[in-house]
Amino acid sequence: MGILDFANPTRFMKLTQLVLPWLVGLCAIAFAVGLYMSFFVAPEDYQQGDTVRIMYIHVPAAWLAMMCYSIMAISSLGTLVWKHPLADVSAKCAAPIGAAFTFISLVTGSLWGKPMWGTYWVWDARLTSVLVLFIMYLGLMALWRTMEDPIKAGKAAAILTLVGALNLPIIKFSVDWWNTLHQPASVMRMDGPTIHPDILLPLAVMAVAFTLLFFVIHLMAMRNEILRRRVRTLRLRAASAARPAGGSATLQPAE
Amino acid sequence: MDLGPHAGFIIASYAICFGVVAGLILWVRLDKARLDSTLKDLESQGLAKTRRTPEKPDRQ
Amino acid sequence: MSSWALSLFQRELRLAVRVGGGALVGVLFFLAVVTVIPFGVGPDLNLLARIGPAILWIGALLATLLGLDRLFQADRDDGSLDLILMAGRPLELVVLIKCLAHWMATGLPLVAAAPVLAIFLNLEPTAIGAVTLTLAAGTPALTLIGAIGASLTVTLRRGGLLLAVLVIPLTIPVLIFGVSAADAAVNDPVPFMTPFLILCSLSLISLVVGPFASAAALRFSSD
Amino acid sequence: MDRGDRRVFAGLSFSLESGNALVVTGPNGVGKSSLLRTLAGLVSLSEGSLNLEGGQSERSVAEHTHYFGHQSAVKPALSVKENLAFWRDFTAPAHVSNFDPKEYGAQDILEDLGIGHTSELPAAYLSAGQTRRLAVARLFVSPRPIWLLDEPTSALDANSEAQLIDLMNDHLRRGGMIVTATHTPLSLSPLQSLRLEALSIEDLAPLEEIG
Repeated sequence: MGILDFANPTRFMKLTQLVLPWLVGLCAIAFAVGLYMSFFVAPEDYQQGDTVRIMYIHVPAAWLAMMCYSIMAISSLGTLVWKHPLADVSAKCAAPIGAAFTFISLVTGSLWGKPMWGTYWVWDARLTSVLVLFIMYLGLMALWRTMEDPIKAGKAAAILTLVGALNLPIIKFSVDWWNTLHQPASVMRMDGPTIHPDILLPLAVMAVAFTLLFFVIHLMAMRNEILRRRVRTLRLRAASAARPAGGSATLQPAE
Repeated sequence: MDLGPHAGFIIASYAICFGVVAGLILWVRLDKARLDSTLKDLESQGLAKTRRTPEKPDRQ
Repeated sequence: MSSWALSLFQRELRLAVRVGGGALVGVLFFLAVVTVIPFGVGPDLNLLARIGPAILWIGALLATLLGLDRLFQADRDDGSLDLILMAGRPLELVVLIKCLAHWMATGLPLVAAAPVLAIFLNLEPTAIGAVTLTLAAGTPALTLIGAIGASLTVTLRRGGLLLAVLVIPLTIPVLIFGVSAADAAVNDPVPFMTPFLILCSLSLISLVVGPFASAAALRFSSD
Repeated sequence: MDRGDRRVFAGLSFSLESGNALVVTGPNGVGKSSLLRTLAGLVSLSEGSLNLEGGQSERSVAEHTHYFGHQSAVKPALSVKENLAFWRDFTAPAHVSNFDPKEYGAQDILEDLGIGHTSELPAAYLSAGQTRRLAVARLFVSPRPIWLLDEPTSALDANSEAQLIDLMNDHLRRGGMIVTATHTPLSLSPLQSLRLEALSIEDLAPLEEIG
């Protein structure tokens, strides 16, 4: 953490201080509208009945789960290539949020699957690759937790994130191929009805609401992370201010 | 409002989603509160005020 | 008497939970093992439901053993083990408390994660309950038996793999009765209680044998 | 007193009065550390005995000693205070006649050693010298009459070395005992010294059979 690193985060803190309240407000409005529409405006599906309402949280969550990984991958490039001081903060803070949304999409998916398919879980290609994504999120979080030095941890995690970004499409592809060989009888295809505007509009609003929610939490978590690093530097300084006499001499140079 | 035969699943989905999001927000808020208080503690020791301009720290 | 025990217990839990402790990595490993197995045997839900209890038990066994190698080694690496040995506290009890804290930090999350993973393996609700119950009764035995291996390999640089090799044969009875109790809960004619009670008694036996054997091994380790 | 393991020492005998310090010197590898570890009960005697007069009979000699080795036994994940509090609670204190320990609170001894301001910080933030001082603090929070110090002044600067020697002298005045292995001369007041010499081949031969 050099002097240069301090410049950018400080500006970031000021900027987010201004932007965050607006984002929170927008997010709340979007959720109010989206939830109202998904419960009262959107019609029930002629095949799936009211369970289709699960879609309004399931699909945005699944979408965010992937978007979050893309943000982490871009941030990792930022850490390794451009060495931007905020990049690894962004990547680190995105991981728990991504894991949470992946978890939501897995749980809501299986709660949707139970009435529709008769089982909570099938080793369907799409579900399985999302589960692998979930494990990767948790692994990255564990990597960050086990390393003491945030800079080192950030670099290690960036490498893993990028390798994962290359590997995820391969996993997806191979799992598709793996699953078509042993197609279980109980799996129903996810085609459903053709998307009708009455359904599409609430879905779009919910997607916007979820995206705003992601950015709100992400920015808040990033602010926390910057504070955490500030605490770390201060603590290092506090410890190295060995004896009170020696410490004050370095802090107050000219008397 | 009638949610049909599978109301339980729908409500559970929304409840879990709400729970996870609330947990996430709570975690962020608690983390912030904790960090703010440690930061305040450290700053009260007169160690914080060296950003870029090396100004003199306040005397306690 | 109880204050030092409480202090040790708190310390162990704190170390497990804080940065670098990695208490939850065991659960993650468990999740990874259970996820990988359907890729090997194929996504046939009926087959998975049949072998599900066994998969969960093997996953829990591996996760427990891999987490155990640092039980005493971390203390040896920084000199704490010497001081623990000469602190004047009964070493058997010290080992028992360390095992208890270790189980709380790593074994209990495994038990808590088991029902969720059981859903992936298409287990029925009764089977899910049975597996969770057998894991709750059986994982303490795994930790306590594993502690013997951990104290035997404490002086080795890379004791982790050797620990697994030493301990896996000793855990076979636990595995057998754990899986058969879980199976018995689903297949009606076989009674559930018989293997389950044997499993509980195995845990109780290891509660006695584990700390004594482990303490003996630790006393020789400092030589 | 001897220790039969691979090659250490034989025919060693000494006694130490309360309030006295014993400095063990000798070339590298002669077994100074082994001697201290033997006294600490970490290495068992193959022959001979250790006795402590006036000690608590239900405790072994080792349980009357503090061992301060090369490693600091400090956990980086715990705060300085938590580290010290654990050893205070966990180490059983030993009381003997002729020994009147000063009661130190955890924070007091940290202040005395010049690391009081770090007590809330995780020990990971401490420098090597500060970690060492935290390890020294352990000797004071749980009173035991005998201190076994293996190179106690390594990684300490001149200032803290002088401070440690003051504290050691204070311990001696209160009737404690110190056995220390060191290369640097320490100005402890009632001082005995023990010089270990490398064993000749003839001395070693019977020991190899025992071990």
